[in-house]
Amino acid sequence: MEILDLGSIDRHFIRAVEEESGQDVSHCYQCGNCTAGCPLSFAYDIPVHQIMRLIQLGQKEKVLRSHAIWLCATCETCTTRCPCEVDVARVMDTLRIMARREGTVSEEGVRRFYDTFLDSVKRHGRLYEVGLLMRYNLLSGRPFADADLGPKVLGKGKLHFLPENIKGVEAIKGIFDRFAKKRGA
Amino acid sequence: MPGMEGTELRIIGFLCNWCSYGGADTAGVSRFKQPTDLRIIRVPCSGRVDPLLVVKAFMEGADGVLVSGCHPRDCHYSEGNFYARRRLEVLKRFLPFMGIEPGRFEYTWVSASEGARWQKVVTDFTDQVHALGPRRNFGEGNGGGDIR
Amino acid sequence: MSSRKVAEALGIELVEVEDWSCCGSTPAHTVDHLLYGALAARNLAIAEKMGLATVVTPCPSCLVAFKSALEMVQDDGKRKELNELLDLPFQGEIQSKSLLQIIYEEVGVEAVAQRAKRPLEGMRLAPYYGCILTRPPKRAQFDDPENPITMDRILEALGAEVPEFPFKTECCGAAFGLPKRELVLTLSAKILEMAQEIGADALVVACPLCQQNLDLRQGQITSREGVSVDLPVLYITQLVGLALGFSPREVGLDKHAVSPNRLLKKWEEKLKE
Amino acid sequence: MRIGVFVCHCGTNIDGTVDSHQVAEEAKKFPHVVYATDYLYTCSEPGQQEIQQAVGEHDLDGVVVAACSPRMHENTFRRTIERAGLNRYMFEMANIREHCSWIGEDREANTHKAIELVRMAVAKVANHVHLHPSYFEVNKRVLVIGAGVAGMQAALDCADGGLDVVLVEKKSSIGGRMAQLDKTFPTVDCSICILGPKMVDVGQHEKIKLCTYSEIEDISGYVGNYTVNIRRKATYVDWGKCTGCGLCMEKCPSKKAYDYHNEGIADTTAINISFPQAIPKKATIDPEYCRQFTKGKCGVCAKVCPLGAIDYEMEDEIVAEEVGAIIVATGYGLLNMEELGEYGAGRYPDVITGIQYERFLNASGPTQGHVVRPSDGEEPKRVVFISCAGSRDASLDRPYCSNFCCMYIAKQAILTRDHIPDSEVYVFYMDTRSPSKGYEEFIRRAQEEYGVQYVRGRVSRIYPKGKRMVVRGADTLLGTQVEVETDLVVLATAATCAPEAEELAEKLRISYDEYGFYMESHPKLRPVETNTSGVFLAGACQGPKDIPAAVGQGSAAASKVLSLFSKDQLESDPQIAQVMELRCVGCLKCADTCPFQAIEEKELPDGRVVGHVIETVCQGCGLCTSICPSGAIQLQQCTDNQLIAEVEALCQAWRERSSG
Ligand SMILES: Cc1cc2nc3c(=O)[nH]c(=O)nc-3n(C[C@H](O)[C@H](O)[C@H](O)COP(=O)(O)OP(=O)(O)OC[C@H]3O[C@@H](n4cnc5c(N)ncnc54)[C@H](O)[C@@H]3O)c2cc1C
Ligand SMILES: Cc1cc2nc3c(=O)[nH]c(=O)nc-3n(C[C@H](O)[C@H](O)[C@H](O)COP(=O)(O)OP(=O)(O)OC[C@H]3O[C@@H](n4cnc5c(N)ncnc54)[C@H](O)[C@@H]3O)c2cc1C
Ligand code: SF4
Ligand code: SF4
Ligand code: SF4
Ligand code: SF4
Ligand code: SF4
Ligand code: SF4
Ligand code: SF4
Ligand code: SF4
Repeated sequence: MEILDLGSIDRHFIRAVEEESGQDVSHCYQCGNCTAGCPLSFAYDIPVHQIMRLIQLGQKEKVLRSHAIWLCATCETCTTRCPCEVDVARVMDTLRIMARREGTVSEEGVRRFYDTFLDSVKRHGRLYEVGLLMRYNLLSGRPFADADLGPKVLGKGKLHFLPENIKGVEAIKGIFDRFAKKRGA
Repeated sequence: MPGMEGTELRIIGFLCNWCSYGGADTAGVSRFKQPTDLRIIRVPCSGRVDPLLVVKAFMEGADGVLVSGCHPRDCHYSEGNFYARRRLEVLKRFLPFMGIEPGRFEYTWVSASEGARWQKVVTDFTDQVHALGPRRNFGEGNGGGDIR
Repeated sequence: MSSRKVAEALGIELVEVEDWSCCGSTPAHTVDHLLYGALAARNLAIAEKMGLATVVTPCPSCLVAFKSALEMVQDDGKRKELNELLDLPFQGEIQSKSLLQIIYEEVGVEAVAQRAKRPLEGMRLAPYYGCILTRPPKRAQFDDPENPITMDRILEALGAEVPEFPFKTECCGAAFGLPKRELVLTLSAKILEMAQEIGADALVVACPLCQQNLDLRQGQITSREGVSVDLPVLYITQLVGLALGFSPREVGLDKHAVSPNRLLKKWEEKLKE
Repeated sequence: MRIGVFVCHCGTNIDGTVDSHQVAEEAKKFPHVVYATDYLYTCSEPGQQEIQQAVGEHDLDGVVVAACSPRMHENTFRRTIERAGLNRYMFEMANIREHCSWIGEDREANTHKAIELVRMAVAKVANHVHLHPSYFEVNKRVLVIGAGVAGMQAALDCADGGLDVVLVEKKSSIGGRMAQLDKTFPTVDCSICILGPKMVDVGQHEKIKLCTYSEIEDISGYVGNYTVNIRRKATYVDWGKCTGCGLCMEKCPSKKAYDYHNEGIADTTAINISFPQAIPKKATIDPEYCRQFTKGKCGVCAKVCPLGAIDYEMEDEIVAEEVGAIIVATGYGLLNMEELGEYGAGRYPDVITGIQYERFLNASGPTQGHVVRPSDGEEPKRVVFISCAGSRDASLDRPYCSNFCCMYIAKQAILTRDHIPDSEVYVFYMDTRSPSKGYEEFIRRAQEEYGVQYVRGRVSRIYPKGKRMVVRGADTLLGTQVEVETDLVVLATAATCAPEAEELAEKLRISYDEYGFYMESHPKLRPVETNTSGVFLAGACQGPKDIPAAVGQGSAAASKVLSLFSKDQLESDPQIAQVMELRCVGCLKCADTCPFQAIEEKELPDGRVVGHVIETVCQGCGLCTSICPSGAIQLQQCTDNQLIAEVEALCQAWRERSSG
């Protein structure tokens, strides 16, 4: 096991997480309740209380490259039960945003799904479900995933086949454009 | 001594000995950093604070006056803080007629254990007074300029 | 749409927000909280302009988005940022609730029960609230975060049998259906299994995403997780609708992947008694 | 006036962010100041000697010390100048530590502030006059409120020291929480075996007047002379006649009354003696359950009682007692476990509290010491303990540690393994807290000798699975989620303040912290005193603590009372109100305002009516001073002139500042 150099604490990272999430990470006393309750713990590479610990120790790389932050379902269990009132789910959310910015996303699939989803909102104003399914599957190179669901879903009139654009599609685009400008992209 | 001119305003606080003065001590013992503007006068009970004393402080040039006592049911003298509240409420309504913005005067409760609360009270009140800025008409030396 | 019919029958007037757009749910807040807020705020701003007092949504994810936007707008700085992105300014003078909350708080359990023409007798139902409808309590401001009871009370009042269901708020895998299907299967399997273990005839949900995960994927769960699950997953509004006298088709029960026919049959028999 | 100013460095506590030397130099320029200096540690012996010396050399008649809070050292320095021959009230402190050096980092601003604070203090001293205490008689009886182990110890020590004691206890028997416990850590000796004899001593002590099933109605007076009204609640049994034979309990048909002593794990009868070792051993009727009260008919106990002790018409009675000092020992409460929703506490019968578990373990408890699962009465084979249930939990507004639960968990874990040798015991903990003598060794023994599994991590959720419960937690040492199926879960619920602690504090005029625990006068140096003279604290009412600490405080409080009463007369504080009769217009607004009824009407020889302050009754709050329309009644040491002098000195400084 590698030796962690405690001189490597990246205070700038700690401050950035605190500012963007509005949480004081020093409040966490490592009780493990978040990990205990997290329904996705079984899939995490780093349990969520250790994510918190790594932030306290300013270990930016380890945190932003973790898979865990992308497997979090924002279920709010950790936030609800944290005895120190840390909004852990919000911290996880912040880490995802930071990982995108830093280009250290470890779960491309999840990111791609989110992007495709948003793209659909941007294009049509609403979610165009079949389009989303197909585009996402195409992009992730598994065009027939969930094909078994097709008849179940389409036959029951659940998903819409043709995109249903809203009138305000321009307004939505406007939001995205102004947003892109504001964030300087 | 022009050192602090411009950065500090003139704020005076009357604190009851049992609760708020103790709370300010607790804040100190806990090293809770606060703005430096406030000067504290210790009184046995917030009920000892005669509204005229507050008026006097304003007349003499204070930019803000803070009175702090025990929590409503926690008064060392059973009910002194109720008297204080009643009288100081009246005062608060009266101050605007003297040309003093209501935000320059506050009456609050802080117990001896509430160091963190004291820090917040001082910081918020100081900010509030700073937002109003220094009082006009002050500086002539007699301080009575506000009262016509 | 079962919700609309049921709402009307309960005397709730629903007006569609003109030209509503998708709030972006989970994906948006992983990109940027401002964008997330703005997408939700657009709908709320339109509703405000229409003079509506409350925006009701059947989807807890949207609800969270709305509540987040409402939280942001309380902060002057954030309000400014939000409105920079919007065409129509958002004031934040509107509230947002789930349809369940409206039924529970504004119509009331008793009033619902009084209108019931065909009580849900003979049905043993496991209420599943999902993870974000009542949590975190500070934001949700509704029901209990650990042991929510609003659906329980409504179903009980309508004559159903509601056993203690320990997994009321466990997560079903949420939006991971596409990108991480195996996670949804694992999590949804646990919930379905627990419901079967306590002998429920059906799961009752208040969220379209939960409904999808738990209903559509039962085949996949059975083949991948090696547990056999076969449990209809119904919306609370559909059950209220049935009790109010709507036909199964009218409340959209024909649209589910797992057929509720067995449950319906049991119910009809009980009603005949 | 000739005033000397002494500015303290307090090592670097003050001088680190305040230029103490400059403060002293500036002080020399203030009116009346004839001498000013700075010193490293003013309260040290050489520091005090320097003051004494300066008083003589410079012929000072007033002294200002600029140092820490007057709440810390005002009395120290008053005594110092008294030794130098000054009147001890010719003194004032400027608080340049707590209110200055410790709260600001800007040395220039702090120094400046310190100078102004000193200037205010000087202006105030310039208006001081000599004050002289007077003396009054002390009523050498003591009231002890709460008869847990702390209150009992205090009562016994006072009584053995020759004082008359009135011991008031809310419950029908003395003993407190300790009477509910099975064994006690770290020696695992039987709780009632060591407490019982003490209870008997209290019950039989000729100097102790026991008032159980009683509460404090109100308190008036002041140190040395309190009047206390005690409400003796109706027991509906004439205790003068009842012998505690228990016949009524056997025959009472209402058998579902809530059993407080057993924490609800069993029921008791409407008429009951709370436990076999109760002192006094007398029966009490719980009207909430008694059929005579709820249905209007029954009367069985009245028929069976061989002594005719039952009295359904009995009413509460108020008795007045005169005492000179009060010891408060009202103990603690426990968190309502239903607040812990994620543990299903209150919903799942097999999730219980630590104190309920004590009753299961206890040989004289309802199960005769057989541990059983409440849901079906079977012996549990696995028991899980959860520590810090509601303690150290900011989300429940209870960030503090409950102090004794780590230890009693270890005790209960050991006892579980003793009672059920084939059981498996798990403890979820965050840290184990065991700082006293023999404690750490005790926790180690639980792990090493008794094989108790300690898992470092909090539990997030408990849910039922068939007949058992699943406990889901984390092992933070491994970094993994863990689950264990168990038969019984024991929650170490947080210690809270005693029920209605705040109300009692308000009657006593003592302070309490945000959690309702009573505030000691100084956390280190005056741990059993309060800021109200004559009122002392003992035991867990001041903060959660275990039995050794509670007993220690009981004795400490008793010794404080004994030393207070070692003098026949007490000195009264002369910092009280005084009427200038010439100015008084006799409106008696002051008398109406005074919360202590310390002002009476007085007729002067010329027939004029004026207000008159009763010296020993006045508490020095100053309400009268701020209400008096003619400024005739002045609180000594805090007169209008003195406060105005402070305000003016400060404003003068401000004006000088702005004019450069
Ligand atoms: C489950 C459990 C196990 C424990 N095991 C141990 C152990 O093994 N060893 C150990 O050292 N400690 C143990 N403790 C801690 C122990 O209980 C306390 O240290 C001790 O009881 C404190 O004594 P006390 O006299 O301060 O308070 P209490 O025992 O709480 O007594 C206070 C008394 O005051 C009375 N009272 C309250 N309010 C009023 C009022 N307004 N008027 C009149 N009377 C009032 C109460 O009825 C009570 O009789 C345990 C605690 C728990 C919860
Ligand atoms: C590094 C450190 C930091 C600490 N910080 C804190 C703190 O911040 N807060 C806190 O509450 N506690 C603190 N403590 C603990 C604190 O020091 C003790 O609680 C306290 O000193 C105990 O006081 P005492 O009077 O019992 O013993 P001591 O202070 O040890 O006094 C005993 C005295 O008896 C004398 N003596 C010994 N044997 C004899 C003999 N045979 N004949 C005559 N005289 C004898 C000794 O010379 C000594 O003067 C700290 C301790 C250490 C080591
Ligand atoms: S639950 Fe809260 S305090 Fe505990 S480890 Fe997680 S973040 Fe830290
Ligand atoms: S919000 Fe994310 S980290 Fe928190 S419990 Fe849910 S899945 Fe786990
Ligand atoms: S007098 Fe106060 S400030 Fe000075 S050394 Fe003593 S404790 Fe410190
Ligand atoms: S009330 Fe009568 S019967 Fe009951 S214990 Fe007392 S003496 Fe015995
Ligand atoms: S009168 Fe009340 S206490 Fe007496 S026996 Fe009947 S129910 Fe019991
Ligand atoms: S004593 Fe132990 S169990 Fe109790 S609150 Fe403190 S750390 Fe937690
Ligand atoms: S209020 Fe003042 S004037 Fe009136 S009686 Fe009291 S002392 Fe005299
Ligand atoms: S100072 Fe005045 S009001 Fe206060 S107790 Fe004394 S006489 Fe009464």
